[in-house]
Amino acid sequence: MNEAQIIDELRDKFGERIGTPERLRQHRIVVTVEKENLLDLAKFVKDTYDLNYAISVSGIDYPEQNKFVVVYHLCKMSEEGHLPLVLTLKVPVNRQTPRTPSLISIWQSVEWHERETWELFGIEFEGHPKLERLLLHEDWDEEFPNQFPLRKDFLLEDE
Amino acid sequence: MSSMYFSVGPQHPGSGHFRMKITLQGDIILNAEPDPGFVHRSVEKIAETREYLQNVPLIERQCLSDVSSVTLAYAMGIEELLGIEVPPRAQYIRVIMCELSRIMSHLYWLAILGIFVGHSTMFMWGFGDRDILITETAEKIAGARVSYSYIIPGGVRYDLPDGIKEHTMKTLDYFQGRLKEYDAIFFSNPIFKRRTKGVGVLSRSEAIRLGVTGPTLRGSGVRGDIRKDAPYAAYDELDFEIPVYSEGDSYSRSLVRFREMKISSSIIRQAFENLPEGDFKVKTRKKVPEGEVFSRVEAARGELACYLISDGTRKPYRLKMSTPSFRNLPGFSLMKGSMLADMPPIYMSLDYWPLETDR
Amino acid sequence: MNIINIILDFLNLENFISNIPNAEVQELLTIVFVFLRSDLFFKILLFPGIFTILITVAELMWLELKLIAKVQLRVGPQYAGRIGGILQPIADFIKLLFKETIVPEKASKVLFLLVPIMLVTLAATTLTVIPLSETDVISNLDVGLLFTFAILAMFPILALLAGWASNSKFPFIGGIRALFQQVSYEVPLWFSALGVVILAESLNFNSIIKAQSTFWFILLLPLGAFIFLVAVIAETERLPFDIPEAETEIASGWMAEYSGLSFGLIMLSLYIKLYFGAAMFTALFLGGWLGPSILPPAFWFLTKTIIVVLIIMMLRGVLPRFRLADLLYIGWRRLLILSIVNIFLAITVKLVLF
Amino acid sequence: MSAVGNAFVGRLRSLVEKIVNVNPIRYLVNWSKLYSLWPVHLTTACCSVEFGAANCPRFDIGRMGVAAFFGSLRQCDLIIIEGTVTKKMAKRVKKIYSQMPSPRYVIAMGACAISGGLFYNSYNIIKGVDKILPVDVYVPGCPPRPEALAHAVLLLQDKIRKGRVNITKGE
Repeated sequence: MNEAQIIDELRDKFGERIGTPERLRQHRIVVTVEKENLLDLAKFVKDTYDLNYAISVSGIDYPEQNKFVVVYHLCKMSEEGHLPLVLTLKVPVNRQTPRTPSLISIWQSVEWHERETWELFGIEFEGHPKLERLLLHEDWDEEFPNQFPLRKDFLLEDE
Repeated sequence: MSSMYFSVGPQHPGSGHFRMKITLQGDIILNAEPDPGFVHRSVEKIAETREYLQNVPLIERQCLSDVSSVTLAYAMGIEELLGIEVPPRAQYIRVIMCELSRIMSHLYWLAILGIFVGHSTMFMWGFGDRDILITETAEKIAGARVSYSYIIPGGVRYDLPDGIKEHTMKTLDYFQGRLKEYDAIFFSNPIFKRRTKGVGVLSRSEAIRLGVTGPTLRGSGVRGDIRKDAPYAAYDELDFEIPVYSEGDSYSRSLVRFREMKISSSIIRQAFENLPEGDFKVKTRKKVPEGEVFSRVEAARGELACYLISDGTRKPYRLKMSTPSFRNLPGFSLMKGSMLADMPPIYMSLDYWPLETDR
Repeated sequence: MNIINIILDFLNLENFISNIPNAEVQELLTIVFVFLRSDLFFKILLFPGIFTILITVAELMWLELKLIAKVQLRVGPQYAGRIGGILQPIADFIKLLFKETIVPEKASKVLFLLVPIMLVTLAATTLTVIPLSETDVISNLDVGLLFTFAILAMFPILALLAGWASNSKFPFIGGIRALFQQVSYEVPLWFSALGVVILAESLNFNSIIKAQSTFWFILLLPLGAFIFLVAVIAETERLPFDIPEAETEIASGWMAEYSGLSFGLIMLSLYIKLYFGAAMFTALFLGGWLGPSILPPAFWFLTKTIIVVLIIMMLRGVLPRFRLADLLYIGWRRLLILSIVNIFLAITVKLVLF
Repeated sequence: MSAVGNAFVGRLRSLVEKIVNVNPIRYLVNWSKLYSLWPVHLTTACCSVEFGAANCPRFDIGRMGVAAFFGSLRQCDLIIIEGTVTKKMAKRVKKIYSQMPSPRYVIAMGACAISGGLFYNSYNIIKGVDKILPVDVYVPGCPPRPEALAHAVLLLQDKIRKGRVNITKGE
């Protein structure tokens, strides 16, 4: 199964519900999807292409466009190893009420990544069983109330 | 029976800069919850405030026992965005450095595993050989013992020095002999086998489900290795095998790393034999064009992915390192139901490196 | 004529005493001096008493550091005391002597401080019945072996007390582990020593040693000697059986809360116990002070003991630590059965040879 | 009991201090202290790699009486801050220091432990461990070579020999 096939199939199946799947370069496909359709798309790619292995979850902050983007990188892992293909799901999230469904019901391995993204970006993952402090220290809320370090408006000392 | 709660670490001989919250009932661990974050130094945030080249020493600090692979993932990302082709000589030198740092990291792991199961000689031998053999070779090539910032976008910083091939070959010959001795005193030791065999079993499907990576995955019978599956640098031109053990216990995970040291030294030999002539570096620009890139390498502890977003300036817009130790965090659930004495072997068989998790 | 007498003669304190006007005090001091000049005091203080024990133990610690360093391709202590760091253990001990002793707030304070003292006392008491030569023994008990086992049975209780008095989690686990380990290994220890008792027909160490003048018992009862050695290693909590102190699991175990002088005393008691275990092995299986008469018997005894100690120490360099479950399995399912077999072997040997 | 006990301990301590201040005994005590430095097993960041190397056969700081492994911090004298101290770790470092029996010494190893080093503008670190602990010897480098650590131990020993160490009483 090659990239063009996947792109066509995704476009056929979801049409307007997702942004146009885009082939960045070899083995890299990016799909933008609104959070309402995220779970459907995630189930579909997992069942159809057997992308059973979530590599990373990360957040990006775009203050000018007033949004966060949650990025999932997925690939397929079989007994004989990885598939070189990496599918990227991008989920734009409103910056004022950053909430998105958690994909933990589909990929168990996103648990810690989502927890980290919640902590460093303040993006709420609905349905995540344990959104607790992970990397930051216990007194963070007293030191920097309502601030999240990886957001662009959190400035370091020499900026 | 009531249960007992205690935390192992950050000051505990059986932990690094890291804490495990253990709930114990009798001698059985009911629950083991990792608590990372003791070395969260905000590498990803600082990286947004520094230029691309300045970030090389910064990001290599997140895994000081395995610096080459970390910087390689980052450099590959920038090269892909710039659209430049790295000269083949640089690719081979990168392979040499990556495998050296893989051996370095595995020896570090072996030493700590030794002391964790109470074998202080393995600790000393592991560290001593790491020092005399591997860090010295790395120092001869790159100029520093552990933090050499040698792999930079566009190639490597210097060419190989004269006579390094002979030195490395001699070192590797000696190292082969030492590996046999490790096998004799440690891996064949019946007590060590008794302590690790059947301890912390991670089945194949569970390993994929939890998303663990690297030797932890290969110890469970999955042949997942980026060097073979999505070759980078010069790995597609070299001949090597991937050790896989299907038992999924602490012993097979340990054996994977032990075999990998041997295979790494053969890769270094091949790389030196096939080393092409030519440039070791190409010129790069300071401004990186807009775009995003997701580069993956196989670090010593597993797949290391670098997600880089550039907005066309001199500084990265966002840099995310998806590190193998972070992805092995779910592996701590293996401790549930095992005995307190099994905690150190399971912990070490995951080869957990807190700095890499916290970044 | 011993060295204490020489010193006392030199000081000439008796003359001084005779000038004291009060007759009662004079009488009392005279009795004290008679005791000081007696053979028993010499034995307790110098040889084979406290002084010898301390020096032996200190040098055993040093030997261990150097030996393990050699195994690990290192140098080991080098600078303390010029000659190969020979004063390293003494430096350690003096430092511990002048270090702050922390008593945890929630600990049972009296018990906490009493345990190290009791440990050292008990460990030193065992040595009173071990003969360095036929005469160099503080107390030549007829039930010497029984006495030593009675004392040995106290150690796990003290370890548990130490763990309990600390009122802390790791020490408590360590205390429980020590109890498990030492109680389970006392049984094979006893049973393997029974073989010797059957052959020697005595519980007195001197008679046991004399019974070995033709054959050392290690030749007649190799199985028993092996079981005894393993049990001794387990009793002294040395690797591979240092489970009660396992650093990477429970951070020094039952002695985790001890600091300063009390920790120094615990260390001292552990090394005395190790020396005592080796001395017992020497007395029971290696012919004690027997040896060619070119050199004094005490020399042979100490040499054999130190060799046994070194063998036990050597294991620290080559073996990892057992699990508690494996340890108990080996103790009850293997060593116990073997030690019963050993008793039958001893009876057979007795019937055939004597 | 506790009042009497404390008074007794206090008197004992003052007596010990009197004895220790006699010259030859002070020399002996300082000598024993400087050759018996047991470090706490505390790794705060990446300099632990080089600390491990300093223990290994090639450099072997065990020659100077720095024992390699010690289980419990109650028995330790020396705390080597190996690299960055984050805010989460700083709390624990302070706690660990307060739990150690005096006299206790601190070596700050690496640029991060001295001033924050490479991570000087991070939001989550303490810029220099001397903000929370009294440091005796600083070892520059990122990470310092094992030789540098061995030299730091020698410097510390020199300080102890001359009695120039800032001894803090236990809380």
